[in-house]
Amino acid sequence: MSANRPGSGEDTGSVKNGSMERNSSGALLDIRDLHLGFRGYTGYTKVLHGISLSINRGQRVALVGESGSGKSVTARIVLGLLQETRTARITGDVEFQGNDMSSLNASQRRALRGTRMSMIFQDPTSALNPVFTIGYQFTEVLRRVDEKLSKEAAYLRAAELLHTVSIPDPARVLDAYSFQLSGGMNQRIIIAMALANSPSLLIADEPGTALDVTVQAQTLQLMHDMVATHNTAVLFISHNLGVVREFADRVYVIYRGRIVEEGATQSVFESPGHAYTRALMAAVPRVTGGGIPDIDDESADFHDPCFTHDSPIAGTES
Amino acid sequence: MNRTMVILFRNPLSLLGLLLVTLVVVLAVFADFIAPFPEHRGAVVDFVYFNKAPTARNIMGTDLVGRDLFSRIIYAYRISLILGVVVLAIAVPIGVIVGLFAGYLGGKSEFVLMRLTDVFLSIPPLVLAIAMMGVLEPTLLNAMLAVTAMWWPWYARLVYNVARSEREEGYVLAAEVIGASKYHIVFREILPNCLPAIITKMTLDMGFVIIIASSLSFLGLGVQPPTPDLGSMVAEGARYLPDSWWLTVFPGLAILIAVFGFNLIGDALREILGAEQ
Amino acid sequence: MTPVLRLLARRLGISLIVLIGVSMLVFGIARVIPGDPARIALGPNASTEQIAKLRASLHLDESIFVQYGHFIKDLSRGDLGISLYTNRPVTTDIAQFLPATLELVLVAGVLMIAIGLPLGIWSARFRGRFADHIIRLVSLLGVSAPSFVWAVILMLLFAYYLPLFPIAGRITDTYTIESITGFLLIDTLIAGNFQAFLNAAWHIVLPAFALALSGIGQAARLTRANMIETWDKPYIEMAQAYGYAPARIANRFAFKPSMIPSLTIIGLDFAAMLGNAFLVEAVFAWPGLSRYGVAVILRKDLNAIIGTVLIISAAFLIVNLIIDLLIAFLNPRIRYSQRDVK
Amino acid sequence: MINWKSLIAAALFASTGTTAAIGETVLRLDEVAVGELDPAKASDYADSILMFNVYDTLVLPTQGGPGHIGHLAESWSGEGNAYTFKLKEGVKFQSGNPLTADDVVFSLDRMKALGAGLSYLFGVVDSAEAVDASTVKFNLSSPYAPFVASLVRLPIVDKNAVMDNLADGEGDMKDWGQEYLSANGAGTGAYTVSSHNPQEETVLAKNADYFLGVGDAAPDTVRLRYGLEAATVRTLIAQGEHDIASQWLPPEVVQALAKDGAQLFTEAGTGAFYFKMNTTKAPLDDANCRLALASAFDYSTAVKMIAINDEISAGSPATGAIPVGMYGSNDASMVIKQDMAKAKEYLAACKYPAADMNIVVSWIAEVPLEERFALLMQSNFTELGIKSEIKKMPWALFAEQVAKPENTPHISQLFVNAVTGDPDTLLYGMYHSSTPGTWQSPEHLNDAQVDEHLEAGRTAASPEERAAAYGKLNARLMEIAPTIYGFDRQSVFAASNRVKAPALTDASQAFGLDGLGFSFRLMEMVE
Repeated sequence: MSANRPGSGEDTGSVKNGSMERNSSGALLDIRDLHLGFRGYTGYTKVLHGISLSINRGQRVALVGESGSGKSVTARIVLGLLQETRTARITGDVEFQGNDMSSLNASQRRALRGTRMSMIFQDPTSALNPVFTIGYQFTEVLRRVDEKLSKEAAYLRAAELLHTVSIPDPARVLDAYSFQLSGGMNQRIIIAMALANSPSLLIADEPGTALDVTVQAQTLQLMHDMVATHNTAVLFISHNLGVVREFADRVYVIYRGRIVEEGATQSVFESPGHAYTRALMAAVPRVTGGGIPDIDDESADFHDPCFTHDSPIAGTES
Repeated sequence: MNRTMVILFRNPLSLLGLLLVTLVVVLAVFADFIAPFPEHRGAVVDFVYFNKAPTARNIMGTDLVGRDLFSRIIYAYRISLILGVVVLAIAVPIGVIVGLFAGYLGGKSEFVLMRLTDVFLSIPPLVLAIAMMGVLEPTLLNAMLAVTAMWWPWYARLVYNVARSEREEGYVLAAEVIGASKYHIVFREILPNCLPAIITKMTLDMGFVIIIASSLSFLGLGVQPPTPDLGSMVAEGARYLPDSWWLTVFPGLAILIAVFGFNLIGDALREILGAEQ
Repeated sequence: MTPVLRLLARRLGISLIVLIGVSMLVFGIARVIPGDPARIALGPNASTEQIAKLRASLHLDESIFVQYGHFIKDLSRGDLGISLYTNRPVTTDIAQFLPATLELVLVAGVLMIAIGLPLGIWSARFRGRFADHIIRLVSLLGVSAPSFVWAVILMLLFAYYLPLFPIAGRITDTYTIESITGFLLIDTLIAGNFQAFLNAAWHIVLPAFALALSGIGQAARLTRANMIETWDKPYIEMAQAYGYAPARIANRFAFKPSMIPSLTIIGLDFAAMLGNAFLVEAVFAWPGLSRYGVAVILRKDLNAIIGTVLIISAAFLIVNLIIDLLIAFLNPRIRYSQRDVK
Repeated sequence: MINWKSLIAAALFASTGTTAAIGETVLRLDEVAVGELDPAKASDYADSILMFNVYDTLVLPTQGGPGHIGHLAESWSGEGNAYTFKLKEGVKFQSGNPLTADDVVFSLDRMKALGAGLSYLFGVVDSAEAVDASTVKFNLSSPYAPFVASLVRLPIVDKNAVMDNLADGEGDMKDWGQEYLSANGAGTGAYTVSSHNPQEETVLAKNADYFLGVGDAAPDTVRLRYGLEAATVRTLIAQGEHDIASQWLPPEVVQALAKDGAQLFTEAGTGAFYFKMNTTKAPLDDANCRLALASAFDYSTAVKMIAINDEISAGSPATGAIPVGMYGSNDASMVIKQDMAKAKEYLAACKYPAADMNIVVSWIAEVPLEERFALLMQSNFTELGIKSEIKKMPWALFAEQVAKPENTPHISQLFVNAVTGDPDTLLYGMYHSSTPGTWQSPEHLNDAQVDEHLEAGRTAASPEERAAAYGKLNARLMEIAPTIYGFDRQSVFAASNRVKAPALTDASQAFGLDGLGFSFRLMEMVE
């Protein structure tokens, strides 16, 4: 199968076929033909039109797209959060560690979260509860796996984990509240928390976008190292191709609820097949060499992907 | 505004609110045509039909001097609405001006104005009104005055909080930079941003004013007979429980219906205007 | 905890200023009462000399500023003067009536929190579902009627038609309970008379509910609104992503941050009950300060009016102070903030 | 459905089981707040009940007839300017102190010094002196026929007990024991004060050492509660938790209670319900206008409004200024009636045009029934083409405002009774020109003929002369109509069937003095 299939509206079917053909037996997470829609006052809105995606153990996979393309909802379906929203209609298969998520009930899905899979959010400071200490929140996370863990033991373990993310004074940090700490510090805490229970899958939704650029770079580097030591697979969600290039092994490009391109990071970046991918890449200053490039916050929305393409890509159906 | 109306009409609860308020307003405005016994709003005695339970002639029964309770409740609505409108029409501008200046100007005037507001807010609202009515002659006008006195500080506080945060906002700073006058900034820049909150609060307060005013007259400190007033009707009727239940139950329900209506609308407005911000 | 101490000091200072303001306000109000309080006090048959004497002893002939000075001087000695209505020191009257009112208000406050908050949490958790609609409707109804209407309705239903509860008083008068705290619910327990305790509790049910209903509604609405606002915060999604049980997320991770903005208003509602007690006490013949307050206002009993309003305002300020401290306790941002703690 | 209700009720009531000693009887009644315990300040009904039970007086009215009998006094003699009383032997105060003439002197001095309550009754008494330990002499400044009658309002106070408990005050007598007596009893009465809260409740207990003895059936404990709502009283009586309601219960509530089987107590005839017109204020300074209003008033409806049932009513039709049965009153058949034709005639003769009038009709906030009279009056006046407005006034404010003619409303509604049972105490205070501006005299009447008849009534020696004087007074008061004489008042009390009160049910045992029927020692508990 070719990684760089030229994308077009009619081609989405073949993308799907391509995923279907792939042998999924070794995959940690396997998503096939995922559809999502919302019932609302104004009718039914389709958001995902058959997404297929696969992550192997320890693999770092990026899902790239502009905001509103459906990447965040995909992440939430994987976590099993959207399934609890009554207005959402989800069809298709999501298989995690060989279990079909749709065959699990809400509490079984919940049991996976925080233990076998965890998530990192965009803004570390607001993702931490402002009225509980870091220590409280951290020990709660540790107790997700071992309910009988004593307070002292949990505390020590938390301090230990904070140490591994290069936090120099874990005791002080554990007693602090998120608003007393810097964004970078909070991001480290979040990374430590997310990996505390050695999950097999980590979903990182635009991690650190709210942070200072250099801090973001540092924490991404940290995350990179940490998942390597824990052998944790990552679903990395971003609109920033520069970051993706540094981080991911494999890239899926999502546009308006469809995967328009997929492949190894290297090959996608070298020869982007789909017009949308090219447009995305044009929006990012190209970098060469090590280090994380500057972030350009400018959205890809400014560049109509159809600009270089004659047949319009099907938009959101209503 | 159109969108607001659409949402108001679509939600069954706010629709109910609109319905109730419309009912109350129509009853009050057209009382002369709707009331079966319009003259019963005043001093009329009819000892043929006194203290009677509801019948076809008097659907809510008659009071102790034979007046039709339904007619009196309708006229009482009129008094309540007038009182509510007048109180808000006086209290809101006062509170808004105090709050705007305290919030925007800061400094000494902020300290003085807000401590003054605090003083008023430190007396439980009803207690202040009761104390004032104790001093004043119990008339409709004085009841309005007493309720107004306890009402403006809430608006001062509300607007003050908004104004204080707006003071730091970009558009206000920009206006200052281009040399706009203080009055321009306060009334043209800051005030419009407080408006949704004020309007929502006013709708909800219409109900609360009715509650407070009826509480005053319940204690005998409000509007005086023979002028019909819901609070004094409940108080008067409460003496004759449980035998003459209609004397209290209907005026009590009348208060509930009117206030509930205003609250439903206020709630809906809060959601809509709050969401727009 | 220094910021908390600083907060406390600041709030105390403000409360004191406010209390002085309140005293000036009520003093002013009380002095413009039409009619001669001395004549009212002495009754219809008093002679001119007697009235002149009383006027002199009340300093009624001096300027209002001098009068206020006398008032503050007496007040600092804990002397609020003699009630012209009961012929007893106002402080004695207040000491006698205040506990009954506080007991009623406190029980109503407990009901408000014990019922209102869970309703609000539930409503938020099941947002948009049937339970939510019902709770919203009921809590809106609760705030849509003055407490005297609820008092009358509750009395009619549960004391007349279903005679389950007594219609008046604090305790059946066959019990003689020594007054230690003035709170019957406590005094009966101190006396070790559990029957009397049950009896007192049985008497307080209807008045407390009548007083609490609008507070319950208000607390439920407020809790719901703030919970829903909190619900959209990233840290709640994070808690969900970590797989905590929904009930735990609601009751712990969402509840505590939601409570902080709610508390101020709940505190105000609680304090408003001090005023609404006027209405409920009248219906249930509850021998509290509010009934006394109405009586003295109707009789233009200056000292008693000033004393009553001052005491209620002081109670109001204390409640707000406690609420502020509670917020500081719940909200680490205030506890650890280095600057403006307002 | 009934079952679960009664189950819950039973469960709840079980927890309230009475802890009172078995066999102890409790009488519960109510009055309007406040109960003034200091006997020198007693003036209204609640105060009188307290006074007559905690204290005793030298004389009491004869039950069921005219005249007075000795009570603390063994005998008395005198007329004109001096009276001498011989005290009974062996009477002891509740403190154990013996009653002496000094106590009587002290009681009068205290009454006059405080100048509160009904002390004005003793304005003509210059002094009292103790002739010996058991003899006391009163010196009057002028002859005063109703003097003996007025002594029913001179409760005798325990001098030693008071002197031991003086609180801060100016002069030798400091506060005259006001603080002490406002919370404690110091009398010889049949009941002692167990606790007293002027707003809430006074608890009285039987005095086993009472000098006349107290019957076993008389209540052991009396709980006089203040300020209960009518609806509360109504339910408490129905539920068997209250015994005697105050007379201020609205007639509908008394009716409802009577229908449920409550008995009715009555106390008749020393007072009347008056609509008093301010004779100094236009247009009521013109007698024709007053007569017009008086003729327009619908007397028969007013009486109907206060009827409890066919037999018992809170009043009977008025025949004139003086209630039927008193000196100078008209015969019960000469009922005053509404006469619109005459009213119009009078109105035409009045110097003010009807169109310009706006009559302010006040009513006392504490007596809700008055509002209905005000409404009745308003509708009667409207029929006559006169505009009027209704003004509710709390009692205290009313008493203060009537001090000045210009502040006094056009029409004030008052229930006035003869506090000693003698017409002098009813009429002198209301109509004599020397006593304007008290709560009794919002007419501010100044009429030489009226003054003359009033003086004659109080100084005349024989009952016949007095009757003649009051007869003339009655005629004159009808002619100039300072007052609309509403109805002759009778107090009606709804009561449970657990109590018997002969003085309130049997005319031959009635005292003819307000409040005295509530001598608890004469009541019997049936249980």
